[in-house]
Amino acid sequence: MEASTEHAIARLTELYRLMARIRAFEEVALAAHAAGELPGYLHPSIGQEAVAAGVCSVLRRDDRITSTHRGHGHALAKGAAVRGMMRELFGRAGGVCRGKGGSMHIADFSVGMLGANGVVAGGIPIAVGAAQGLRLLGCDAIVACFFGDGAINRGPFLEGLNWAALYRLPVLFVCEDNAVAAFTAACSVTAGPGAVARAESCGVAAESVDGNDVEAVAEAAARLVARVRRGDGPHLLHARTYRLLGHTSTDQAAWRDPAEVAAAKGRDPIARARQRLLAAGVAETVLDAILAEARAEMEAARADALAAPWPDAAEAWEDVQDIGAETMEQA
Amino acid sequence: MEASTEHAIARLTELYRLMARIRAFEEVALAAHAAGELPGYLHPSIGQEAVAAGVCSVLRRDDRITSTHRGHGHALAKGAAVRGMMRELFGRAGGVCRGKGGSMHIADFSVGMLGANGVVAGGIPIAVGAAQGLRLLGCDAIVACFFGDGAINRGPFLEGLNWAALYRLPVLFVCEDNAVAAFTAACSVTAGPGAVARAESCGVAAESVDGNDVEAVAEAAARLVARVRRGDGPHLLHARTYRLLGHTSTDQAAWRDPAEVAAAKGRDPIARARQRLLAAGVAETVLDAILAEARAEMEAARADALAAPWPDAAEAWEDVQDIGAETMEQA
Amino acid sequence: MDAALAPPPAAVEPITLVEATRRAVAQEMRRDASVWVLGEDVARGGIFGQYRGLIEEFGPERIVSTPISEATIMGAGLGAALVGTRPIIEMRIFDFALCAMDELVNQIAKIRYMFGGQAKPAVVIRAPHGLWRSSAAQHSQSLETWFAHLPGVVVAVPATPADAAGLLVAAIRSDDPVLFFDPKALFAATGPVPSAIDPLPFGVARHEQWGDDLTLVCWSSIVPDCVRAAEALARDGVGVDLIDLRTLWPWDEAAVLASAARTRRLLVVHEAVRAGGFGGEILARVVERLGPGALKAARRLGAPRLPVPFSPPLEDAMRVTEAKILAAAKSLLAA
Amino acid sequence: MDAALAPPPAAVEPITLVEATRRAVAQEMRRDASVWVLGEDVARGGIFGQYRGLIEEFGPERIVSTPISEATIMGAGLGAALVGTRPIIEMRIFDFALCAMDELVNQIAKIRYMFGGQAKPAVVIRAPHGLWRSSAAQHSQSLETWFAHLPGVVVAVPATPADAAGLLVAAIRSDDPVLFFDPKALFAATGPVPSAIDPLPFGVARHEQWGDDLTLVCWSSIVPDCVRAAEALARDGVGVDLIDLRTLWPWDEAAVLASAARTRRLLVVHEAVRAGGFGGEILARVVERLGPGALKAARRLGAPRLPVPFSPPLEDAMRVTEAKILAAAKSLLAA
Ligand SMILES: Cc1ncc(C[n+]2csc(CCOP(=O)(O)OP(=O)(O)O)c2C)c(N)n1
Ligand SMILES: Cc1ncc(C[n+]2csc(CCOP(=O)(O)OP(=O)(O)O)c2C)c(N)n1
Ligand SMILES: [Mg+2]
Ligand SMILES: [Mg+2]
Repeated sequence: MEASTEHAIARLTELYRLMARIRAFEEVALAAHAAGELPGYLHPSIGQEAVAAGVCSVLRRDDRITSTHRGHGHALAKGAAVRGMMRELFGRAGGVCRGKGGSMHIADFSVGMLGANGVVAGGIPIAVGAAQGLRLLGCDAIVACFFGDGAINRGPFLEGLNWAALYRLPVLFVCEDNAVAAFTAACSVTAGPGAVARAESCGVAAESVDGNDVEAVAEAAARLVARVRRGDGPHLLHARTYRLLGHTSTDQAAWRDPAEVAAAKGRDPIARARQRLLAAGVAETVLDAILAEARAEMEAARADALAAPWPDAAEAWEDVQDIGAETMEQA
Repeated sequence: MEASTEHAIARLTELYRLMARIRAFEEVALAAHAAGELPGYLHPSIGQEAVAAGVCSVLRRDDRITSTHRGHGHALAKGAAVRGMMRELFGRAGGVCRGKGGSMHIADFSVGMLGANGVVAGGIPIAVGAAQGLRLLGCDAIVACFFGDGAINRGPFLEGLNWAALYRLPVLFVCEDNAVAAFTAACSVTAGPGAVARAESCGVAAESVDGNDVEAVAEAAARLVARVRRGDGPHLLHARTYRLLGHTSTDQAAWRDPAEVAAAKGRDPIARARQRLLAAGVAETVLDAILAEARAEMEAARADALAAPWPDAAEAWEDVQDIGAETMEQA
Repeated sequence: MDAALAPPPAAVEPITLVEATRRAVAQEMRRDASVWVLGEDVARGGIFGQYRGLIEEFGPERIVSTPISEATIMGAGLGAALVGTRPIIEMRIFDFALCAMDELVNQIAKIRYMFGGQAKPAVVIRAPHGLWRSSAAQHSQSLETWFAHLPGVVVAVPATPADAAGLLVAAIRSDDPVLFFDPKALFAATGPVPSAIDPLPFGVARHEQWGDDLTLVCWSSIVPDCVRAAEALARDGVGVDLIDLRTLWPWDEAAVLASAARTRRLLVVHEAVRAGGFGGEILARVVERLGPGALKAARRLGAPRLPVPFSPPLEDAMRVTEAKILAAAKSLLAA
Repeated sequence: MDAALAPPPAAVEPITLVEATRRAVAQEMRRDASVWVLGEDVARGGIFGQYRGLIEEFGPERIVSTPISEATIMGAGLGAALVGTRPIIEMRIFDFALCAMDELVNQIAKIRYMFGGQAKPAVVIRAPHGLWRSSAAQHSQSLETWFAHLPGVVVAVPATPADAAGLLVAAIRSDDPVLFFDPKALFAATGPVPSAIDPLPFGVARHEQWGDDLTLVCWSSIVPDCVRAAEALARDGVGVDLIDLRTLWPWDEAAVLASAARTRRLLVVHEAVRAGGFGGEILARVVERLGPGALKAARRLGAPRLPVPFSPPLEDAMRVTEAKILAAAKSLLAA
């Protein structure tokens, strides 16, 4: 076996592991949600793991990302701590955001994950500003900015892309096109040819990729990140994927065309990576072990979160602001 | 002389008159401002008259327009009453907005002029909604939506164009590209190829025109309006023009390149129309009379405004809302 | 009305608040072909079911599912009103209206005035607001006070199915722009609603309960908590004059003044942050009108000045509760 | 400090408020390379000259003229703060910040909290506000109350060159997001400003004048009118305790309570609309803290609930003036 092939297999195996961990994290979290163990609701990204994994696998630790309401995968792929994330979803002490954010506001600044966002397209202006700040500080880190196909119909998409192109900022925009925005087919609310054309019209070079092919995503991202880092200005990667589940943990997505969903399941990014690894001679047992480990890691995180204490009520009064913060006694 | 030529000359003469009236209106208003006769400040459109005149000349009275902070020309071209407008600029009783709006908020709903706007791009969502409302009412009127080159960097531009294309609304977007946004060269804040490409990327058919050639503007607008009216969906007309004066009546625009301004003066839309009319055999005296009449009309309006009473203080409490309006006595 | 002369009440099944608003919209859309709805996912009924089934009856030209373009949802609603239609602008949840504040504040609220009365911005802006099951900081805000402070708009803050339905009908028929704050936490609350929904007047409070010892003023999601607290106080022999304002602008100053003059003790309760909240306006107005000497005690209860946290114990810590209302009432009664 | 020990005051030429803020920005940009400015037309000095000449000294990477993209100006400022810079976000005039309210309210104000303290949104948002020479409804608003009601932000409302400079320096150095409301109408007002500008603490009011008969609380553009009214009252022998709050959040509750307890008469004056304005908060707080019995009279003076009209006589009719302040003070003194 050639070294380069070996390397490619090792790399794909790692991507497989990362995708498996993302999926296991969400499956376990969904089970916990269904069991009433965690408050609120979740936005699962099951079926879209290849985008998060492929893009983040080519980033440096000091690169930054901004994410969406559907951000578990981005956070995990950027290296956020699993237990801290799971505790956050459970609203427990030790959550990465001290229980104040929950699923929709996952962030881990220690690994450059600048936060999920409850507002569609909310991360775009933040991402371009982060890139501008990094340049001002003389740092060659870049920013990857994730958003959905629904976000390209909000004003900040235009503003942010124009801005990034104007100042030639080191941003990789990643449009995660899962064919749907909440409960509405994306094509029914988006006119014109889509994200790539819109980006180019604002001076941002753009290309599309099969977002369910993790190797293709990683390859394209690596190429674009290299350009972005060397100062060629922002680029956009449009990744076509599919959201296999409903909009939130409480949406059974009964309104979706079952044939469409079934077809999409046939393009499952994890299954595809697995097929490729099997074809390349990796043993089924190795791959099964990866799945089992991922599952075990996440079940352990669930058990940890469930056993963790609730945050102290007084903590609600912390992290508001330095000046002019009210105290619990005032309440 | 052929009938069609005669007709073309008559038509261009009318456009010449309209442009002359717009220019005279603004020159007189600027003189009044300099003389301290009117409060606040003005945004003159001198040099851009061909866009307002050309587009509005092909609209029906029941068509609607939305305008910008630089809206005198649009209002006049759509048929707003001169005296009511001038009184509005002066803040006097009988102003078309009762003195409450001033120059930046000129509106005359009786002729379909749905208002100037103090917010850049503020008219875009309003225009698309007006078109949607008209269709719901079964009316075949269309909406022309004016905005500057600076507005294409604000989010509502993207949102409004996508929206209009999606619902195939009867809107003609008119980007008045005067090469400058306030005090900043437009090209220095706009990335990519510009308004036409951005429109097309949102599914809106678009074309450019020499915005200082009033016949070219009218011809293009007529063509696009016909398409818009017959249900072909929104179109965008990108009119390249030039703002000959400063951003406001108090800006001497000393920062502009004098050579650029001089060159632009050579492309003055009124002078160009005049050259063409002279070449077609129209007598200089006829054209001079048009200018003199325009001037006289506007000077009369100025005198009328200056002589008009101020609105009564109590009127400040009117037109707020029907329910829950405070009264002057409460103050 | 003399009870003897009143027609026998129609047997009305209690329905949920969300269903009450759905019926109000349907009734008005049947009555007036210029009424229509625009917002994300409204064709599938809205995310709370406020529009369930309406697409079947009224079609996609009047139940318009839109792109995620809040600025344009808001601004297009205005434009459509300017040509004579009556749009219901659905904001999904209030917090997203913050993506459309130029359109709401600079355009909708001011257009009639700026243009000297030419414009008729007859829009209803529906904005489900407030705390709702660990939705965290960006999906839980109560900023109704902002709009009471904003000239040009009416602010409705109903708390019962009947009030929501009646105020929504009034809002749709009104030529003024109405901010209609659906109380998210009470969407599932039930109550009787007449089958023909009459418009309720704005600015007329509802007396939930009469009493002589304490005036309690409240609105929106917190009303049921206030009712429970008042019932608890009643068991202790304390008579609470419980006023649900129902609309914040205009608000029923006369009812509050009359009550406070009688009880001489005023408590204003709202779910929103206390600092800078509308409770301050009410308290200040009562003091201005009656004079400080007319009162024995007055205070407000609202949320501390914190973003809304996700974790239930944190959310509970900052939430206004029956217990806190009781404690505040008792401290007032002791003064 | 003991006057005898104080260094002799440096001879300071009076400068305008706009120049004072320009010097504050320049001083901080020299001190800290991570401070920068973004906004429309700032490279040419800003539309009021707040940044005049700074492009020459600091270059286009730190004085960044931007597209007309308020949402992104605001949001990019936040993003740049998250990686450790200190942006000054110039909004040109406050009203345009309404195009960026998601970024301000949902993101900047909440990000530190939502992320459990990980984010440091160290931005200054400069928003010249208020009435200014017939600028009409979309260019004249005073909505500072909104932000006092918004958890997560500091609100500065200076009225003098020295206060503007000192608060701006403090704002730039603060890790909190600061809404800095430049008083448009006072940009040309002059006053002494030290050549080395020290940060002023937030939440500490300035006593413009001491007196025992009436507490007058105010801030921002209206302060000079209050000073003139107080001087007129002094000529009638009435001692006004005149307090310029300087910051609205935090606000100097202690100073107001102490003064009101002493004078027993409270007048709060603001240019903003009275209904729902911050005057209500102050009055309510004083009543809650001191008890209604501690006061003889209390009231607020603010604008009527109207959009701002263009025509001077209409604008004058709704504007808070020295005469109206005097009349309000006299009615209070008579109570
Ligand atoms: C500004 C705004 N409007 C509406 C919503 C409600 N919402 C949450 S997710 C979502 C759909 C987003 O679609 P897309 O961007 O394609 O992301 P996806 O959910 O498909 O990952 C909507 C409408 C929101 N969060 N923010
Ligand atoms: C949202 C918003 N931001 C900033 C301004 C201030 N402003 C007024 S006009 C103008 C320039 C507009 O440029 P453009 O759209 O090209 O129109 P032009 O002035 O050239 O006619 C600016 C920045 C505004 N009115 N609205
Ligand atoms: Mg999507
Ligand atoms: Mg321009």
